[in-house]
Amino acid sequence: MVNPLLMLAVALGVGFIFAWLRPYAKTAAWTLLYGALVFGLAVSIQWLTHFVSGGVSTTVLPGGFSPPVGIALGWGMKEAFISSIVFLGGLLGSIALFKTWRDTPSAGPVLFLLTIAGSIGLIMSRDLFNLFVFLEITSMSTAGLLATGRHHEGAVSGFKMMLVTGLASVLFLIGTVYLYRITGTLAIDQILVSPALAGTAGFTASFLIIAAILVELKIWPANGWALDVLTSAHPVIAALISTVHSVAILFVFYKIFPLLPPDSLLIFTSAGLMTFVSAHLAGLRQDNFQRMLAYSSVGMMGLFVTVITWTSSVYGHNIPIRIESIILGGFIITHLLAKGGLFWVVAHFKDSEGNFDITRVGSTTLGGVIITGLILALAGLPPFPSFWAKWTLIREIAASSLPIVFVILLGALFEVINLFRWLGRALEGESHCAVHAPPVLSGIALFSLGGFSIGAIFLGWFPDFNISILIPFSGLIAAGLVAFLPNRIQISISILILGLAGFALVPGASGIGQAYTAIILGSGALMLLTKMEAANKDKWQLPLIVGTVLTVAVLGAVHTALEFWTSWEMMTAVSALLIVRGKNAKKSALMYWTFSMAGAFLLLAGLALAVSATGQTDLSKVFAGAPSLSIILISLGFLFKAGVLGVHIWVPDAYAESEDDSTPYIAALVSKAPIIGLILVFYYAADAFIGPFEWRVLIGWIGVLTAFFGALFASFQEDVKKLLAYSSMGQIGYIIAVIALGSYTGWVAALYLALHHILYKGLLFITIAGVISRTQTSLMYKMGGLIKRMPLSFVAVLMSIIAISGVPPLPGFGGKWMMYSAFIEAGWTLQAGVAFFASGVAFLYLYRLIHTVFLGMPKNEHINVKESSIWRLVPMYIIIAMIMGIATMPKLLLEPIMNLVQTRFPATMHWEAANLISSLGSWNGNAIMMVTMGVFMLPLILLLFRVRGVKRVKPFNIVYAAEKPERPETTHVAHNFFAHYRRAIGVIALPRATAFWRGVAEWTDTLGDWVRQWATGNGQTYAVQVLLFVSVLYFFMRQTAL
Amino acid sequence: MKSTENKIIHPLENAGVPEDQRHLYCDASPRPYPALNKYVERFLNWARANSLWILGYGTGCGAIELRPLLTSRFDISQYGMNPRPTPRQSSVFIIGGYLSVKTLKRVIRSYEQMQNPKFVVGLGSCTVNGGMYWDSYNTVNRLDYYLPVDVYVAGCMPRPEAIIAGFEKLKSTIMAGQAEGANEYAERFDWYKSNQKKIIKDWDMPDYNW
Amino acid sequence: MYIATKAFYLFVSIIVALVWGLTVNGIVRKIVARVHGRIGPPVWQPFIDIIKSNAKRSMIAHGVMFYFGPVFRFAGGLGTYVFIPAVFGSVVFENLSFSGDLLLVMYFIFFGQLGMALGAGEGGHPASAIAVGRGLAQMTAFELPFALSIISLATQYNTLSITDIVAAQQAGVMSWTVFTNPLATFAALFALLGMNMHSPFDIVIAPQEIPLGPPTEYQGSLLGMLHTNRGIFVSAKLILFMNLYFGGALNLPILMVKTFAIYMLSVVVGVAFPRFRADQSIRFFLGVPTVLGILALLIQ
Amino acid sequence: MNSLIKRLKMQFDVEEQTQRSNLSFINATALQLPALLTHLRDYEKYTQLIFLTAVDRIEDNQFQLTYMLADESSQNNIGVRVRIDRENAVMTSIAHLWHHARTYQQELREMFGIDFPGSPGVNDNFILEGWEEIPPMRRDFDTREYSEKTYFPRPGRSTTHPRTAMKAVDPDYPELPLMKGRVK
Repeated sequence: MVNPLLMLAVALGVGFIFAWLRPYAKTAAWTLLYGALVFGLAVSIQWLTHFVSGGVSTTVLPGGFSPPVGIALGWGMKEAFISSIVFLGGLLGSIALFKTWRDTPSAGPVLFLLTIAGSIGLIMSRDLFNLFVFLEITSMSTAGLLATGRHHEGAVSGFKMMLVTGLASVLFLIGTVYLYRITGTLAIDQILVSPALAGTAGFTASFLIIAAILVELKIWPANGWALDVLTSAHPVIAALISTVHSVAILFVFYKIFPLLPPDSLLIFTSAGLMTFVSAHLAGLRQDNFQRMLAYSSVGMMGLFVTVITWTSSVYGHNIPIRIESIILGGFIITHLLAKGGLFWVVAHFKDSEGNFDITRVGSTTLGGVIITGLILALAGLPPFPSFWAKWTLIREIAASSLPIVFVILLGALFEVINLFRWLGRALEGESHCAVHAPPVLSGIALFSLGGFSIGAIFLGWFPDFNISILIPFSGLIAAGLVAFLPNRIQISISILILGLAGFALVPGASGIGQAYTAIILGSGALMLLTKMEAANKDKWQLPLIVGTVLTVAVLGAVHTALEFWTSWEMMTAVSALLIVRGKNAKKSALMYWTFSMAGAFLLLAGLALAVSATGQTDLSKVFAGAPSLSIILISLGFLFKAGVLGVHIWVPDAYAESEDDSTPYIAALVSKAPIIGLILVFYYAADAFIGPFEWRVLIGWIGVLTAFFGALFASFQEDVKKLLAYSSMGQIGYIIAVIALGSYTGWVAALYLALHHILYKGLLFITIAGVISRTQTSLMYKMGGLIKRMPLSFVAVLMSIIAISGVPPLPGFGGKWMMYSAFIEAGWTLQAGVAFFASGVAFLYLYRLIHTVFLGMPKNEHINVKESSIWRLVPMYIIIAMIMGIATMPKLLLEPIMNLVQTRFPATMHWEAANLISSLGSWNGNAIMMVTMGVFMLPLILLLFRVRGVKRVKPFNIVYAAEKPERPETTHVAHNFFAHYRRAIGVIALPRATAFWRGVAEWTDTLGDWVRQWATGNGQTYAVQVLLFVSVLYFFMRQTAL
Repeated sequence: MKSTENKIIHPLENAGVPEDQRHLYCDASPRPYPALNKYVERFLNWARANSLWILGYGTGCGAIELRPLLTSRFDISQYGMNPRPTPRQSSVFIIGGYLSVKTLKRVIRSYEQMQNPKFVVGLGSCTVNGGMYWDSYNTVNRLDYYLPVDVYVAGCMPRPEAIIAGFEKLKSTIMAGQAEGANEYAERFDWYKSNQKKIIKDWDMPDYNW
Repeated sequence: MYIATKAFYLFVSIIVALVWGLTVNGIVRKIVARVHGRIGPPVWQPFIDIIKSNAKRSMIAHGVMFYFGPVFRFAGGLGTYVFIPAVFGSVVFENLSFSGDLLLVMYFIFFGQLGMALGAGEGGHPASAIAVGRGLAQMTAFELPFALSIISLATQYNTLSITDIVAAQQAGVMSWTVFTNPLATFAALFALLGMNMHSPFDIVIAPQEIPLGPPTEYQGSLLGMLHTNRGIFVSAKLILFMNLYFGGALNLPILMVKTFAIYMLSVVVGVAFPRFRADQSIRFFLGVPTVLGILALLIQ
Repeated sequence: MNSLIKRLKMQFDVEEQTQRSNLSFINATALQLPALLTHLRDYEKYTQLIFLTAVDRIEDNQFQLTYMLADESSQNNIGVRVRIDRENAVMTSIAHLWHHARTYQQELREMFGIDFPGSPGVNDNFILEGWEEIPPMRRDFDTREYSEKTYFPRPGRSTTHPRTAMKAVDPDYPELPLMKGRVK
């Protein structure tokens, strides 16, 4: 084993030699420099493996004397880990800086090495004064690094840094001196056990030391200086400060915070939380990417402080190593590689004037992938380490303190919104930006992040996680890898991937989940056929579609809470990416992301609460024993995702602005995710029906009101995709309401309705996408009379609107029949009335849809429009055949559903031959189909006798008050079709939810702006803030300590 | 009548319609429809005569005399007659008084949109010979040059009683199977059309308004 | 054999309903005329009108959907009728009511309306589209009190089967729904006013503002079919209301008396009030009738 | 009324001819007209244009235009008469003063052939559609001849002139020359 001290010595030594050697032997100097870093990394990793495999921590005594006479350096697993991080970050950073260093000779490399060496010292040292020395070293060297940037802001911010860290050093030194006076030693380990520490003097001295470290850790509000430093520094230097240096100081904090009594830990936790939330709140207002990253770094520090102090307050000094390594390790690795990677991205793409335009990142596909990955990693999405850290952290905190969970999730929500906003901007670049080389270094960082994570899974750190849940992820990558192939081969491979995934997932699932997975995969494959039509313009689309289908499907195959949460997050991320690929979809994708994430975090809180309350991992057991609060949170999460009334405002834009070919997957498949979620909750949760209040009834009301308002809003849309989006909202509302019924009939109806919704909404979106691609518009009043041009599409839309409206004989009626029966059986009569009203209002938009698009007057510009391509027609007519089949033989479909539901509720409906008997009435789908055919054929035959006398005329051959129509546009009644309805009851359809959420957004924005203004940019102000912060902190600490 | 059924129906030119709108109009010319079997036709004629639906197109001052017909004083509905607001469903076209060139254009359009069999009743002297406006620069003198008229009711204006008498006359004509104006219009289509086009200079409609 | 007998019974039943429906229409036209102080058309005028329409030699069609519109409409009327048991306990007039229940009938009414709306839409006349828009909007409004009333009935009788509901009212006049559940009955009768589209709720046909609305472009046999449907559909609606609220009928004469009496409600209101505007009509149904319906549910 | 005429005479070169206490006519020249009407509208409260009409003074080879204005507060009307050349019948548009004047000008354009350059839609069809003859309200247009030529007159028509008919009833009926050259 190499003596760890050597790393320090080599780094320092090489630093001096380098400066001397560089003028004479360039290659040798550089080799030495990188050699030192590689050496450090190798040594650290060697020690790390040693410790992981059971090695014992050692203490290194460089002077040969034990404390209090000599200095003691600690060397254990944590130290080895952090120093690996430091060297890795240093190595990657120095590679990123190589070109700059080579072109402009400066003290940069030396200072860089010095910073790293200082950081290593900070990590290892367990002596207060020694720590002070290293603090000074790193502080000087970073200030020097800032100055080497040779631009004004860098130097200024370096000065500010000196100002504040100088202040901190003074505090630290005073504290050290006093502690030495009281305890007679400088070694931390000895001070900690010293009885003198308990007195007021000991407390004050410890406080000063810790306050100094907190200032160095950039705790709000004493962090304005750090923001300026991280903003104005060269991005790689900023990365160094933000990751390597900060992590080292964090470790110092980790070492010395036990100096203070445990009951004061809550103050640190709160300070950390405030830093976390305020940083991300202020980050919302940033339009400079590097400054946003600076805020994000600061926020991360706050989170670290929170985590460290909180775990310590719960577990005392015996924090389980697994928890510590997953949470802290996960976050630190993410912080290093993802945040560092993003800083390097900035460095990579900065032009000669120092301007950074994030759209350049997305100019190549690889660049886009890298920034997407980094941002998702930073946002804590699977499969990246921070995801596991987040899950573990929230689960642990939820066990004791729910408010902290909410504060953390609030901050995290701000963060993910902010990150996604930037991602949207980055991905815009593909279309209108000169091509720039992708940032390879950040790519490596991303790759190693993923590697860490997968490695952790394989190491068995998550026993409640089955690797098959990551199938969507591999499917996405596989589909992405074949993106260069010709379109049809690519689609065939994608369908194959779906098939393979089905092969892997379906047998492992059970019950409703199994059916769900199979159906989602099947319909996804069917819809993929439509993509055969034309070559793909967007390379991302197909992989993302495959990913979306798979992530939605895998929800049915999960067994544990963690698996469920993982698939949920994957689905949210992938579908958001799918939406953001739309032409003008940036804003709507952000809205989708915001609401999805808010829902996801509610879900996370609920799941974490349930898991910690039950101590179980299995989803069924977790739900079964879940406290009602967690059930409420979980179902709220699902309701957010379902876009129920109140949080529906993302629905229309997300559907309308995503690419026409992507919408079917989002509308038909992704919308089913919350449904399966709700079903699972109510399936397993024994107590979900008896809460502190009738939560179930509330969800039922939300469901029917969503159905009603969805239909009402849909009636007033001009854009066909928005109309369909609101229609989906309405349909989901029915399903939610009947799920909430929690009865046999209700659940059979819910599954039946959900299945149908997949069928006809998929059919509608495929057909309408075909129409839009032919007519080049999605505004309905610009279409018209297309029945002559696209008769097959017309039939498809006709079928689906009959199915949606519930008019017999198509199977929609069965759903409606069971729904009303279920409502009436359960005594939810008013809800049934509202549902009926909603289904009446649905006629309005359905008629409008088919009339304004297909009937009425054809426009001159559409005179040569062709029928949709065969690749669309085939899936369309397969779906129609399925709809007709179900209409004739509903029993084939209903019997399996009823068997499934029978496992949860006692049956209240039964079959008598083809007749379905409920407690209220009966429904014979087969007979209805026959009778309808009969009564339809009778008049048809009568009329066919007269067909010879009929003259087929053209559109303008109409009675038009004896005039001839002026133009098709003025004759086609389409725009504002339900003006009278709006006048009659439109007042209840005013966009109140939109106004409310806009208000929330504005308030948040204003608050963020207010927080942002703390960082004035004035060094003196920062110094005052530090003093005030320390004083206030002291005041609070005294209150708790004494 | 049999021979006309097989007549080749040549597509109309529709020269008056702007080129980019021609595809919006049907360009077939009308054809006469033969009567059915004598006894069937007798029954159908009875029904036609007893269910006369009126297209009231108030072309002139005569239209004012139609109101008392519809209301309680004379109540035309007792004869099975009814006003219809659309030419598609009407069988009697009442030309209520003088016709200017401008209104004639609309009258022709409406007449052609009615379905065979259809009947025209000319009301007032103006439809007969132009009446007191006969020498005006825009009053049509003889309606029967433009549309096949079944019954004229003379007078300026004719009283409702006279109009009812005219309808009785029309009924008996229909029952006798002699009210074949629609077929006559189709057979002598070119003659009617040339008369119409002679006075309607800016013919901006299709040649036959289906 | 069974199917042949059933088909024959069905045929008889349909013819009876059709003839009765058209006759009622004729009688009503006569009555309205007398209220106006006119003599009015003969009672059999609807029949002549249908013959006349079918006697048109030429017809035009705007397209296949236009041609199918009346077919849908008539099929909707026929279907609605055949799913309702017309005479309680009668083999001939039981129709095909075993295929489904009240909800089926309620939704089958939409079948014809939707088809007709589509046909009218292809006709391309602006007034047709406007009228369909009005009609659908009004339908959403009057279906609400009707639905509330039906739900109230379903909870009252604990069944959705029309036959069972009729059976439950056979104990005497006081067991009729109109006496046992008057709120629901009145809500439904308001809805019936809307369904029958007499004034003041005739915003769809509205001859003076939008010439006839959906059937503007229809003529000849197509129109004849629409008129025929009017006969069967009126019968179906009235029989449904009779079954649900007025104790059903044990034989045809009772059926005729009851349906005629129910229809008179629309007629009386119709001759007394002028037409609403579209939005007024919608708001009317969402007012008092809906409140009645909700009360009927709450008081249950 | 008189004071108004006096004031007008001070500013414009006009002749006046008062018909009733609340109705006057003034003759103006075509050049003065826009200024005069603007003055009447903006300073004399004659804010309403009641009509604009023309008379064919074929004898003088002139058209006489009459612009009738009203002062709603005092219930006074004033008519401004302008004569323009019949051969080159062009007149300044007043559509910018009263929007509805465009309709009158469109009518005069169609019926008399008087052009109003710049008046919106002045050349659009007003009543006649596709008229190809000289404007029908010009007195040199012979409507009877046109009617007989165009409208297939029904033979056997007999006309009794009111004067002849009245003469038969009342011998004292005056023998005034009515419509010279028009009655046969």
